[in-house]
Amino acid sequence: NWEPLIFELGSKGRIGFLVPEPEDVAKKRVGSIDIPPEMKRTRDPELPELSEVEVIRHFTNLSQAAYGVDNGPVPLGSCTMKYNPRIAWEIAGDPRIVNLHPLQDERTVQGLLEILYELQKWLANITGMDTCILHPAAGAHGELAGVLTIRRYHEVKNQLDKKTDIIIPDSAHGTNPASAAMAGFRVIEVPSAEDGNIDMDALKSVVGESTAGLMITNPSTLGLFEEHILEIAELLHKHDAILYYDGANLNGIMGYARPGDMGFDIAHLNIHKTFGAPHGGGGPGAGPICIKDRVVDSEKNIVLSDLAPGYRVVYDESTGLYRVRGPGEYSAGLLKAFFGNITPLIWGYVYILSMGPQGLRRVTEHAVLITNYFMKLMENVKGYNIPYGRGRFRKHEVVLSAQPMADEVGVTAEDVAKGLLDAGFYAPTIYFPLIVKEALMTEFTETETPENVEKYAERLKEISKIAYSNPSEPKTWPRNTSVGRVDVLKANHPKHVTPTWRVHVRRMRGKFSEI
Amino acid sequence: NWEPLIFELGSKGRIGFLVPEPEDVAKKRVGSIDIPPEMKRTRDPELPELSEVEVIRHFTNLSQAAYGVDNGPVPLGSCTMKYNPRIAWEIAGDPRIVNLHPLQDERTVQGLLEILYELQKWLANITGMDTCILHPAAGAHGELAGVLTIRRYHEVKNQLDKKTDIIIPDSAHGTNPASAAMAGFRVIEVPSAEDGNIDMDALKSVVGESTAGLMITNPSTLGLFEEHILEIAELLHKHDAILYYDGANLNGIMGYARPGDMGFDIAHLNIHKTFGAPHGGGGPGAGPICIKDRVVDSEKNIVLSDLAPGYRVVYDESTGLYRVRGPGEYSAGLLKAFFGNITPLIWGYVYILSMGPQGLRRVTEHAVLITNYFMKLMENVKGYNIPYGRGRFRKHEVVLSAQPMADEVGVTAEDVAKGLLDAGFYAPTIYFPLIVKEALMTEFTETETPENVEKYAERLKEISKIAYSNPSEPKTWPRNTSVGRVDVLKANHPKHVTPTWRVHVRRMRGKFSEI
Amino acid sequence: MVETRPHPWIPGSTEESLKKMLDVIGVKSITELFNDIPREVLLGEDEWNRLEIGVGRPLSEIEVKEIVDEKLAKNRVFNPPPFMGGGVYPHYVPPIVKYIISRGEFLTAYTPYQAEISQGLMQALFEYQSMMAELLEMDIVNASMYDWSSSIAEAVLMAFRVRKGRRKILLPANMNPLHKRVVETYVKPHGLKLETIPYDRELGTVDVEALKSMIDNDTAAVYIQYPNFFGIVEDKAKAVGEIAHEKRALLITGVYPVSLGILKPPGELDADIAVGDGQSLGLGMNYGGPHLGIFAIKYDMNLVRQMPGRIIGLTTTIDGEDKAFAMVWQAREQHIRREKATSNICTNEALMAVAAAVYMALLGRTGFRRLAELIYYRAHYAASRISEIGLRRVFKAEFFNEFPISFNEVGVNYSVIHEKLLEHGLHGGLYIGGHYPELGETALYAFTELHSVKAIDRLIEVLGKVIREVGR
Amino acid sequence: MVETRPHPWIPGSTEESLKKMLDVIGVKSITELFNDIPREVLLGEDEWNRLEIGVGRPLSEIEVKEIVDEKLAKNRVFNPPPFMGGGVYPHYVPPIVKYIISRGEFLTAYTPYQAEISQGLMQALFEYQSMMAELLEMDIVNASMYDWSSSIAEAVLMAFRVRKGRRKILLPANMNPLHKRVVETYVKPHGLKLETIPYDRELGTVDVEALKSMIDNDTAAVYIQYPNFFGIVEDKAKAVGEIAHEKRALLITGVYPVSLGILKPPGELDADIAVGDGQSLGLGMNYGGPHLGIFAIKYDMNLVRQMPGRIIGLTTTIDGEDKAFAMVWQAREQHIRREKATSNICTNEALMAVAAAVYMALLGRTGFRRLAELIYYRAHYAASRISEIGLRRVFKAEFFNEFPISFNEVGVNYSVIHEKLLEHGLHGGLYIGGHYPELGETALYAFTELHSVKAIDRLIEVLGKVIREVGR
Repeated sequence: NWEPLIFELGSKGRIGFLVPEPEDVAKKRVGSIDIPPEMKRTRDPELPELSEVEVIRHFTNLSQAAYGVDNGPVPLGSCTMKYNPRIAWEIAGDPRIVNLHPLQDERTVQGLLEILYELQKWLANITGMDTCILHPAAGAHGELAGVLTIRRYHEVKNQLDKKTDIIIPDSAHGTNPASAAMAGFRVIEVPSAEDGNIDMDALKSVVGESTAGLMITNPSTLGLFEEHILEIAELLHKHDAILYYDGANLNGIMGYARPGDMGFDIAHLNIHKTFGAPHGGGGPGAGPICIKDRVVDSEKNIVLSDLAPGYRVVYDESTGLYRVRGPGEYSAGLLKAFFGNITPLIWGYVYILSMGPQGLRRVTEHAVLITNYFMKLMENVKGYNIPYGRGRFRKHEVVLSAQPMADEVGVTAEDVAKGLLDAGFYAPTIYFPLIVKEALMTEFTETETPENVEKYAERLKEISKIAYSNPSEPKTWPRNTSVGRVDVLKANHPKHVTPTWRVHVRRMRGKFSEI
Repeated sequence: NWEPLIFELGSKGRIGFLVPEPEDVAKKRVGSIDIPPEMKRTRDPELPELSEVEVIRHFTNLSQAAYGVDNGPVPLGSCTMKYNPRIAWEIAGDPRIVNLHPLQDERTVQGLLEILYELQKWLANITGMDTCILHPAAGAHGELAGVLTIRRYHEVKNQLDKKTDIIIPDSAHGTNPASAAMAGFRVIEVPSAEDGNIDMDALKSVVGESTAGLMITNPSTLGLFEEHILEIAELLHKHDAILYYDGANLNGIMGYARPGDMGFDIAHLNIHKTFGAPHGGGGPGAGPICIKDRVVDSEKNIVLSDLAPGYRVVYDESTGLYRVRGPGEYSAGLLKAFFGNITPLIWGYVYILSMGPQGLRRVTEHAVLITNYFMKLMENVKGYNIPYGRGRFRKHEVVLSAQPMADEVGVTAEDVAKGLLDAGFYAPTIYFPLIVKEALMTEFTETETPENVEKYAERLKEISKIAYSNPSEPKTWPRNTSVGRVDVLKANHPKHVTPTWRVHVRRMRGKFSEI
Repeated sequence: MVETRPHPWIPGSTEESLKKMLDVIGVKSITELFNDIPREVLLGEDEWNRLEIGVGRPLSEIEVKEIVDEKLAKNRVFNPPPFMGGGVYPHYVPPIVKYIISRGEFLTAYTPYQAEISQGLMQALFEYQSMMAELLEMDIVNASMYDWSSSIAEAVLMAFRVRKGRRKILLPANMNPLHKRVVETYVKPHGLKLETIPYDRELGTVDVEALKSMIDNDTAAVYIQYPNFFGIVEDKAKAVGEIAHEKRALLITGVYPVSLGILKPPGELDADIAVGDGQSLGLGMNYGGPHLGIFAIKYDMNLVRQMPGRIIGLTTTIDGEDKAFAMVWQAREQHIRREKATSNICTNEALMAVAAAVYMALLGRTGFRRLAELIYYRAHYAASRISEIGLRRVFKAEFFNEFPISFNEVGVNYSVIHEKLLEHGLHGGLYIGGHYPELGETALYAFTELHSVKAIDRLIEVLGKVIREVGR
Repeated sequence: MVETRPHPWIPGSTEESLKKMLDVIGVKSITELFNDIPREVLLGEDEWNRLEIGVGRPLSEIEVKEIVDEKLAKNRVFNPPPFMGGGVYPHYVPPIVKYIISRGEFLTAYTPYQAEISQGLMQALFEYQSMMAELLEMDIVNASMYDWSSSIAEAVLMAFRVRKGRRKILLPANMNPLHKRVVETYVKPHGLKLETIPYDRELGTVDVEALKSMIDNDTAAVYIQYPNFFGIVEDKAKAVGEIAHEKRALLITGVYPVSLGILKPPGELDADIAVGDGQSLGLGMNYGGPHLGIFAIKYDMNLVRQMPGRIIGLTTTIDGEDKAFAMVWQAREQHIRREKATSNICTNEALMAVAAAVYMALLGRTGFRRLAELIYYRAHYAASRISEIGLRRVFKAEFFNEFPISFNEVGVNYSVIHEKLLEHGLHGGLYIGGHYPELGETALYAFTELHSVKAIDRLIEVLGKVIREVGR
């Protein structure tokens, strides 16, 4: 069960891949390799030396000590870990996509461009926006695209010097303030009210001259729809601020309400959440942004989407060709070198094509249904409570708190998580949102079976029972995973922290005692 | 860890695959479905009802409780469980192969036919034969093709009435006698001598008028080259009998000696052994037969390969096309409806193409090297001995015996096998060949690492130590597998035997008490 | 050139490993290990290397792929796929099926000789057996034969063992002719008789009256295929079974499993043995293999003892605590009974059985009905449309997914039509005039879920055009 | 039409499950659960269903595949692949790489928030970090950025944090122009300066004298790319580093990892930060993404604290018995520090990092050298052959795998040449006269292990023919 590190495998001289020999005619013609000595590598990299079978065994074994949606429920709140349909995997792996160079002649990639063009249009309709740009590589990248657009907006309107603040609720995803900061804004936090909505008084007290924009996710990380959204939009627009929609939680309202209709100006989407693309252990993702064609400068005929960064596909009626348009004169620029993360975008395209509007609405309905089913099953279970929004239905997720258990017997959200692992489940997102103590932010999505949700709830109840009868036991969890509880403190301790094998080797030789 | 049966999963009404709705225009035109009532199914089959994610999770989980070469050594003797190179997997999965109908116009499958034609030729050169036929679907199927050819030989020569016997050594694979019997022959067994060769006196005493042929594998299942092979060939041919080569063990001599050169008339090969195609948990395989163009009837111009069953690819010089030729006038017929098992054949093609003659010879060298390395490591280990052929080098495999251990402390070959499973290894073939008591027939192949062979030997030594110090412990093995030791007696007991869920359900309802 | 570079598929081929192993063994070079091969047959390295094997030297993957790619470019993949069946059908393969059987734990495993470390594989095979049993309404299914044809052959041989002493089998003329050829090959060494039941020239069904006159107490079994080779729902199947059973002959039925979504399963027809091909269940066509021979029987110990092939059974661990799987009735197999084995089959089509299991699990209880209905509608839509271009079905009886079309009236050989279709990028049906000369210029056209109405319309359009061009 | 058939991707969409859940919740219909959405924005079902989303109705896989297949047929895959680089190169992807990242345990996992159940994923990422560190000879590598360009941008922002107060970065003119554009986008909101170091018009290398005159105490970092955008081995790299370090500016190097088989690794050039793209390490081109931003630093706590992205560290279990992995230095990330995070990056390119790990493991210690040599020979063979048809390389300095070819002497726009190549089934190099007007009609041609001598010969033949046809 103990899979060695790859550096501990193999043997001197072994190889896993046969590189072709250079053709004799090339060798003869070219002669010896003539790299200037200052730039010539003098020793081979200290990479492991494995045969092909050892490589496949190693990574096969590693994969068996990993866990995804293919293995069971992964109810990480706000991550929308839904099933990733394999039809999209097959299509995304088509050589007619994989083997395209991004700078290839546009006429030779018309099929792909047509797909991307349609996806832009569909996402615009889904969000109620006018223009979608598929460029950003992740949700946070989309946020950055969005806040840079906000920045450009105020810049083009010559008011950037006073528009210094982005307002963000205290329940927001961590990337929101980080993105705002990356775009050079000051971040103002507003608190949530007990009903889960933004505290409107607090909001009103901070919105003003200096407000460049507001970033919120709706439904919120509490799984609650922001009931004052129209009022908020009005308030923001009154101060010429841009309303930004964090699309991470779109799975809770798709087909029932659209950001564009609520007054949002810019929204990013997470293709790898709402639209079925896999998360790949942390990426790749795709974070398109969709924008209202709000007029920025009517004289120069500039609309908001002109300010956004990235490429977009346009249809050229005169030639009947799809074309890629790079960032124009007013655009914020580029966020990565090429068009976008095509693979997840193809997954999203296939997902939407498969579902149609009927299917997407149904997705939302069942995502919400299963959340409320779970919440109901967890009502009045000793040790847990469900803070905020009492009496309100949840949307895509629900946040439990293990605070009673933590307070009463010292069993924490982390312990609960480990107890779930032992039952063969992945844990919810824990300790988030920050406004809920001992939070267990849980999102099953519509692709989970009701049976698994029931088992999950049962296990949470069982954990509670164990916690109250034998509070020291949870501290020994997990026991059924490939390793026992991991020493994270040691992992971070300056004397031990080991980010690479190279550092490990030097530590073993006593070379890192100084750190 | 307990994966339910698929019948215990899912829920009423669920589906895993969306079948398209018939087009309205078709429905309108065709009207209602008009199956005669005698032939109309009246209730849906009692299949499980699962969503797509449940199906993928179920079979993913099942796969994690399976073990192949990708997981570690599988030293099943005579099975040649070598690494299956994924380049062949990629090519065999090419839509330009997968999507071909076997009765498609030959002109539309020229690429495939060219590949098969070349494979026929290469295999002929590898075996020293004249003609190869790729038709048989497995080794035993190839054997059947071979013995049917032997039968046809004697039939065409009008001597079938007296040519009733096929001689087979006692060390032979079990399929040999079964195949001979399927072709209507009587099976005569000859014993092995202490040096591992066939007992020549015994052989001479049975070869005679009634001898239709002799089937042997060389190297034998003892991993020993038959040293009298030329004498045997002469003896057989003197009696107008056909010498048949069981190619299961070709990996021990490829590039060093060829069946054709040894006097064999017919040979089958196992593409899924020698040539790198995967075993797939029991199949599919491919068992081509290769034949000397020995004259059968010089007047009618019949050679031996004309008698063989199956299709072959021929090259038509006049048109420049490859063509498939079905069984001719003298052929034994067809063994399956279509050409052959294309997927494993493609694996074999890619394997041979990758290796070239140099590579294939090297394969054999290293297969033999690692066998003898292992044998050396296991010499003089208490509890085991190595019967037959003392002092001789092994070829592709070596047969250990746990008889000393079994006799002295009651720990059997089966117990040893389970002890290997606990160390994360697959076991050797046990209790085979039948002439070795408590046999552990072990074949690592050239694709195993010397390090794993060393670990394997270490584990065998450790098992011996445990056996002698605590002989009851091995009976509790395995402990680290997904289940403990399986009750095979119960599995076969008439009151319990349960070959399908359907039978299980009826048993539960008490409906099978009679059996 | 002696290749000395370590090879990725031979971990021991490094200088270091080589030396270590040679030292331990106590020899100087590998060649010494071959000292027992008689000099007369020992191949010289140069001699061997000169043989035409591959391109004569080891190649990298990249080179291999370049070479193979060039060849495969000469194959032609049709879209829509050929309108061709005859026992192999272009069906949709869900990517999950391919994914699961690509997982190394299944792909690279051997037959599960060590039960405890192979439970997942055995459970998958048990589930294949079980789901196939439900589809067929039979009790016991083995974990695969090579293909449909060899399944019939094995069924016939089994029938002779079960009805010891009887020496005759009746096969219908409207079964797949290639299947028949295989049965002949298997049966011939045993000196047994195969007789052919004629078919009704108008309906295309088995001629029941003829059967009655042919069957006798020497008949071990009667085989019937449905849909039969002409695609026709054999509505005489039940009657055939009754006639067979009356004479204590076994009823062997061959089925196209997809049709069982709407056709009566063999179990309900009281079949003793059911055979067929799992090719349609997510396997692809693969130019004819690997496919999956289905083999099923009723729960009857007389049958069980004579059944060929491997069977996985449900049991428990020795301590009785966990469910577990094991191979059962192994005594029938050749490892133990050798020449007395019920068959020589050993390597089978296990991975294809796993594929079929995944496929059946995806379709589930209602999927087969939906799929069969879709195919029925498509094929009948096509049948209805051919009359518009002056063509006709050969037989009158109700069919499922394929039917022979007569081109006798067109006035040219079918090969001319076929040629023209190819020029238009379409691959038509299977010419069957060779196997059935009485039908003349006739081709068997098949339809599946991959032949949309759009594709059928195109076929009709092109066929019509071609007939107008070349017909009389 | 309201779709009521259960959907395979929504297990709860059966009548039974629906009823059970509604009952437990205590509502009559799902729509009640949306009662908090203001009526003004609540979409009617019909209104929504009328929107142009997909084809306006749910489709089966089979239909989806038909639709997509039709579109993809309009793409053109070149064989040999385009002779085109510019930061993305057509490299061979070993099937094992694709296989491993297709395994659901990796593919469908999230960021390993729960360490104990994600050890395999974390070990794979740790091994990526570690192998990349060896290739680069750097100490710490993060588990991925989006791509090369955003890695440079993050490196530049990091340099400003590390050298607080300094406000200038020097970027070479011979870096990838698209990368530069990205850096500008990231940097602009912070009011920082980017200045361009010119290149030597004859050699194509960085103009070191110009650099000396530009660098000052306000310079936070100098970036250098090698091989540079013109494919040239920047033999001034070491000198540039020394100049930078003299002014306490950081040295950021961008590398094409495959070249490191024969080129000096950034660590030996004393780079503080090394960036690049893992696209060449088994990822495919994918029309530009997903790729893999490489980001590495030396082990220096001043750098570590400011480094963006996720890092997996080796540790043990709490009982100290087993090796284990955990995310380290998470305090830098936005979940905890929010607006004070070192970056906003969260979702990254983890699966691509796993792919690169498999690739690096396959190639191993000697494979990179062999691959780089092969590519070197092929590119230099091509460079030598172009003179035969009257073309010339633009720059004189030694190059690795690509080089700009001047078509100024041919007398037509490069687009004419390009067009003719396309007609012959070849896709030529990248026109760079737009980014570098001073070079005129110039195209950057790249070569990899997928461009065999045979393919290069064909290119030369066709190019020669085209030039004869259209040239003056």
